[in-house]
Amino acid sequence: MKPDLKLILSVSSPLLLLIVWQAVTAFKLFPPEVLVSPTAVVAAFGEVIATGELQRHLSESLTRLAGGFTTGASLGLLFGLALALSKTVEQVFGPTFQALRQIPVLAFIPMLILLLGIDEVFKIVIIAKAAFFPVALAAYDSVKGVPKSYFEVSSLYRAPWWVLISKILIPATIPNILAGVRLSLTRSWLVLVAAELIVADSGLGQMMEMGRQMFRLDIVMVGVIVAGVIGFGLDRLFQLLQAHALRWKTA
Amino acid sequence: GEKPASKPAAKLPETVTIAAISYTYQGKPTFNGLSQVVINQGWLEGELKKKGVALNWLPVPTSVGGPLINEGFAAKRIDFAGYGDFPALIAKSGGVDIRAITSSGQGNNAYLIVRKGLEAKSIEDLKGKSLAIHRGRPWELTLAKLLDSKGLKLTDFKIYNLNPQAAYSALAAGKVDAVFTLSEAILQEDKGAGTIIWSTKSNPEWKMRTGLFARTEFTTQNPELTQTVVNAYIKAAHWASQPENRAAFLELASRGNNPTSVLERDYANEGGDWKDHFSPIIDQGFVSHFDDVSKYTFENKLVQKEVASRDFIDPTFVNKGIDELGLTGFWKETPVTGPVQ
Amino acid sequence: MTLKTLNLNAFKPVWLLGLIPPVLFLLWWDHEAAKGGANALAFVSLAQVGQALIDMFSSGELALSYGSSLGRALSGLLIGGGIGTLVGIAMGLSKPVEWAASPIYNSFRQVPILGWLPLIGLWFGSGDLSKLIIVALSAFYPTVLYTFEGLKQVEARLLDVGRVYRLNGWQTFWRIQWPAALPSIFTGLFQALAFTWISTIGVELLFSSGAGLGAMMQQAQLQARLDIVLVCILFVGLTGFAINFLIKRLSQHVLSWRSVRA
Amino acid sequence: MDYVPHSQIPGHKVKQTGAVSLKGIKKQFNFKDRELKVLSEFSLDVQPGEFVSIVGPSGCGKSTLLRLIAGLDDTYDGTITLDGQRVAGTSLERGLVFQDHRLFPWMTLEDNIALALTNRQISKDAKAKLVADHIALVGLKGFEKAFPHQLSGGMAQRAAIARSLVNEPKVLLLDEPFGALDALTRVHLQGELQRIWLAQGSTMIMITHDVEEALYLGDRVVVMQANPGRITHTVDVNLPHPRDRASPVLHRLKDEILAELTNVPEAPNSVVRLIKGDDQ
Amino acid sequence: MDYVPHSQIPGHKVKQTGAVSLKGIKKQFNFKDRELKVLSEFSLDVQPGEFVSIVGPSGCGKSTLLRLIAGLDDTYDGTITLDGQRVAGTSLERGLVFQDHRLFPWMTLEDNIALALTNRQISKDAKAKLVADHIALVGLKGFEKAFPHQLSGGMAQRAAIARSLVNEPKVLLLDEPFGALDALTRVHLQGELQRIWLAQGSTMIMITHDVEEALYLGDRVVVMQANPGRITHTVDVNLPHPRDRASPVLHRLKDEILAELTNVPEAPNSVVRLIKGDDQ
Ligand SMILES: Nc1ncnc2c1ncn2[C@@H]1O[C@H](COP(=O)(O)OP(=O)(O)OP(=O)(O)O)[C@@H](O)[C@H]1O
Ligand SMILES: Nc1ncnc2c1ncn2[C@@H]1O[C@H](COP(=O)(O)OP(=O)(O)OP(=O)(O)O)[C@@H](O)[C@H]1O
Ligand SMILES: O=[N+]([O-])[O-]
Ligand SMILES: [Mg+2]
Ligand SMILES: [Mg+2]
Repeated sequence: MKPDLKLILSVSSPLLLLIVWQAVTAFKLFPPEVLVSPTAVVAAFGEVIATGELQRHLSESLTRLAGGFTTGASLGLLFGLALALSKTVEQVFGPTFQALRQIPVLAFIPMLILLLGIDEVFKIVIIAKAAFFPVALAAYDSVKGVPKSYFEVSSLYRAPWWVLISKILIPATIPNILAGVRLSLTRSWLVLVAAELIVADSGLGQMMEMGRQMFRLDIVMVGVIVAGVIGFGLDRLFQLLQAHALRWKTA
Repeated sequence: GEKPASKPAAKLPETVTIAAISYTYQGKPTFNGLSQVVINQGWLEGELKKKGVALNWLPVPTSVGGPLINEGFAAKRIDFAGYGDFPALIAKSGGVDIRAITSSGQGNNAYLIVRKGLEAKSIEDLKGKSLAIHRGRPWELTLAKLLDSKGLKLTDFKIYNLNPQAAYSALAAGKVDAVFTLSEAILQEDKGAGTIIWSTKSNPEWKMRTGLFARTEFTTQNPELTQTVVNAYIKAAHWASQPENRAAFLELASRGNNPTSVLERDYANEGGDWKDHFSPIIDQGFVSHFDDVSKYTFENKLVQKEVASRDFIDPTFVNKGIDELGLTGFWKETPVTGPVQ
Repeated sequence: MTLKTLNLNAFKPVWLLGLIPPVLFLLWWDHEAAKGGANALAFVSLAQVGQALIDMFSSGELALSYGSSLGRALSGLLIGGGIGTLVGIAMGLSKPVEWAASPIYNSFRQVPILGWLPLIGLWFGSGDLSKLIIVALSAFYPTVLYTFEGLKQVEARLLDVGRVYRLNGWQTFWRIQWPAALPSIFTGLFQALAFTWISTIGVELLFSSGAGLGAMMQQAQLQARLDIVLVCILFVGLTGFAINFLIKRLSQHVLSWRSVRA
Repeated sequence: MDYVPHSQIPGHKVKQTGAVSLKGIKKQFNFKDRELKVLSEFSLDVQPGEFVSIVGPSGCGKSTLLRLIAGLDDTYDGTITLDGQRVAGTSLERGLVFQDHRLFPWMTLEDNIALALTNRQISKDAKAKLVADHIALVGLKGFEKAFPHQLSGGMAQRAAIARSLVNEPKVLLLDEPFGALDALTRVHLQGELQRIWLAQGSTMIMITHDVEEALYLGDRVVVMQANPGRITHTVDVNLPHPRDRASPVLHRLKDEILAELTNVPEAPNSVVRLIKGDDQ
Repeated sequence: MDYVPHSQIPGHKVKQTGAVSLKGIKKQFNFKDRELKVLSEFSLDVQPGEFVSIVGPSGCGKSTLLRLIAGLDDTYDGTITLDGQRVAGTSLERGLVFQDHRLFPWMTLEDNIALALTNRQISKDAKAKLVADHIALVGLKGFEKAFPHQLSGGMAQRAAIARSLVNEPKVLLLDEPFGALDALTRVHLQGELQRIWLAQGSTMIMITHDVEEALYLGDRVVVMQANPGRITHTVDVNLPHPRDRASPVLHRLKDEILAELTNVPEAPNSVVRLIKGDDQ
């Protein structure tokens, strides 16, 4: 019974959105120049696939995302844990961390260009920075909230730090950390696209920006949808991970 | 051109919205070029007020000005905009019905600046080297013309698509060999980041052109209001054209990205008179420039439809305004009269 | 402050440790700046930054831009965070809402803000309202996520107690689910804080120009005024730090019931 | 032994309601890939105002049983009724002291107890008075504002008892309520529980591992065995309340129950070999 | 009564190490605005290989004491030494069974127990064998893969006992280890604990509320009183192990201890008035 309703609801809500969208454009409630119709988007989709443009942009973006996001998120996890677990690390790096995580990486671009040039490394570093902070914060904040009693058991058996982290802290905080990872993915996408606007010839962001500059809102929408679908897919992956990590709750 | 015969609106709109590229100066937007003069003169606001119409200025930042204005036109949120040739043409080609109703003078210079220590005297010397340009921005056309004239192609260089901010950093850091950009290049040169080796001063006909554009629906429904707006811009141009106002105008302009010294140099050595910078007149040069832009963008698949100048340029308001204001012959250009070819 | 009120113990110098990284950074910075050449363009000297700070401060420009960015960030945080919490609650409490909303939420969340600009510009213009919407949106995503997660993680054994005492839906929520989810909700708030700052700066570049640190930074970059850029960065960072500190205090107060490591 | 109606026990007021009846209860858990039969054909009739003690080995299904009666779990076969009405969901008429205390960590002791009164239509002052009285009852005066993590194990357990008593349920289910208490506190609270039971005439079903306690308080002691959980023995205790702990009848019954409890086919063997230890 | 050295008790191997000494321990908690004195001038010397039982009222500071010895809390005055060395932090030499089981909810029973062996330099197989043996020891065979929420209260407690035994600490601290167990399981595990203690010669300090248990297992029973927590009485049990539970000596000592425990100036009064109840 229930899973059926789940399926129905989770399929029908996006579908409904699509129908509303199609209806709004069909009745020309908005000028077609700005709110393009789903059919126009499908056509544009066909166009950018046929020219191979989408594939090229997408593979560029995904490569950058993979490099930057994985580096940033894993370093963020380690740093967040260190910050939460070591008083010294917290005292020395805590304030800098809290200030730095609020500053858009985009503000550092001139300096980064000077240090890293304008090639791939630069883009990956920018994405890594964006991915780093949400995960670091999530790890830091949720480890800070782990009940003292868990630390006590671990200390009683003198679990070495890697056991403490892998067997106790991560399982205890996995929902919050994964939420951080999911946010960091969001932010990586955001910054990736922004970075591609500033310094790139290719990538989904560049495709969307050119689309906008050229007033091809159908192509912008293709970008929106592709980014949304890919992000959604990656996000689902994290949700599955989370369900797997939390199976002790329902098993 | 033939326009649908629609009746003038019985009722005047509540507001007239003009969008223009702007900068933030002391926390408030300062508009680029003549728009700020129009504001300062206050004439337009007063005229509109008499008719019970409010005047609304929409400041847009230079980096996203084109798309923002185009989207605003499409959404009928703006009625007039002072901006560049390229984005306006893109909007028109994309189905947004707008047209150019005045020119804003001779246009903007583009510059080619090479990094410090690079022994390059001309664009040919840069073959195989890295060149930064922000793709899709109006001055790309200027570059295309320059390359064309030398038998070069974009593929002869290692092109980096960088926005101006990033490009200047990269230039200073020596990460690119050259940047093709607007007058900020002078500033970069002053800072020691590089040397300017070419500019449109040698080829004024390749300058990027700007003008006042209007939503066609608005102009047909409110020809009188349109005329008032155009007249305001003509008056502003007239004011700016006075040699005694030169310093005042430069001071206004320096509130943007460039200090007066840079502006002075940007305006220097162009031959002709000071007032030539401000001529609102739509002449054949203006029309052929748009023909070129149209051709280039279409050939390079930047737009899907080629735009015919006759649909896109409407000199009637500016011609009438110059007449009304008694400024016939003040500027040297020969106005296009009758239908644009 | 009189000697009496000055509690010397409260001034244990451990917090000075926190100054090590910024000071080291500044030393390195000044060293780079002193190298001259290309470096001088990206690494302006600290003296120059100080001068810019004084100039911007005395002209009132800084206060104006800063005030407008701060106002935008805070109202975005308030609006986006508030609505986000409500949506997170709805998704966390009702399975059907979760099923219907989460595919949309999770895919919209992944769309780079840029993609929405044309639509938001169309619907809401390119003025302050649109800016506020984007900023609020950026605060909305993290708060939804963490509120939802927090509510989903509430232990069944505690909910059982509520059932035994026949708490109604509201009572169960207010007495059990909400407090149990609060730690997670605060994490969301901390995340949202950073997101609002980042989008505040970003959106000031993307919509109509006007007062704001983002616009100021953008223009300063074009003018190659790195000193101004740095002053802006400084204010963004310090303000974020300060707001973070306040929320931290609040959370420590509200979550004082937790028995966590000191 | 004949059953002595409660009304005949001096001092015991009996309500006409509070009859709990379990018929043919079957309950199983899906445990990994196999099914774990926890209760099988479990039937029990509890009279209004009766005090039933349940003893049985660890893991035989006692807590599971109380959860079913409390209405926390309705995935079972068979029927459970209260006064002839099928039990559906929880009800304020059926109180429960959980085996673990389950205090809310974010509420003070006071607030935790007041929670049970959330839906009681009495004045704020009356509530505060009830809460304060029950805190005093379990000997926690002075700890009203303490959070659970600031309480000792026994203190938390007492707080949980106070919470369940404060709203005077018709049927009170107690899962090892005194397990973590020292002898003195335990005796005291047994006395209090009995006093309250006598005065209110409520029905009580209490799980305990202390056979003496089961006999001291219960009208009846039910002995369970495991795999699957079932009743193997029932002992009626026909003595008036309060009882003399030293009564020879109680001693005899205790031996009887202990014999029943220790009468298990196989007890786990000593299988741990000690591999370390320098003196081996 | 004179103290009989352990070496004279048949079957008891005593290590030369494992002496725990507490001197002048003072411990207080900041509780709201006031200070709560929990332990005051607490001193106790435990011989290597001795089994000390501690009994005392709820909240008197027993668990706090074990936490200090385990090294989980070092904010106290006084000194605690193990074999003359000041105790600092936790150590694998000092094991502890918490009053609440503290199993990690995300680990299976097996993994929870294996956690204690993290730092043992033995082969994987040997670890697995040890874990399996200890699971069998506490009668939880078949539940190796169960998560804590799938265990009954007593089963979880047994798992916690297994976890503390598996790495054979020199000193084992037990906080009411058998509190949630039925009589049979309890007797069985008491026997196992004693067997392990005899074989390993480790030192044991056990908190219990069951005076019989304290006497059955302990070389010495320490009686505490509250406010502040202190030792008011010490009983040496000079009987060889394993003992006869029915021994008259034990019975006498039990009465002595119960008398001491119940000798409290003021017990909480019955203050709860019953405001509801239709039959009042
Ligand atoms: N973290 C804490 N903060 C404040 N007070 C505490 C804290 N932990 C314990 N206490 C107080 O210390 C006293 C002793 O607690 P402890 O847990 O040692 O008692 P206990 O003797 O083990 O009792 P029980 O037999 O009930 O487990 C209690 O009054 C308790 O309220
Ligand atoms: N959620 C669950 N999933 C799977 N098995 C469960 C679950 N809850 C309980 N069990 C199993 O049911 C059996 C009975 O558990 P229950 O808690 O009722 O025992 P109990 O009689 O209360 O024991 P104790 O005296 O130790 O508390 C146990 O074998 C336990 O493992
Ligand atoms: O740092 N970020 O701009 O995400
Ligand atoms: Mg149980
Ligand atoms: Mg205790």
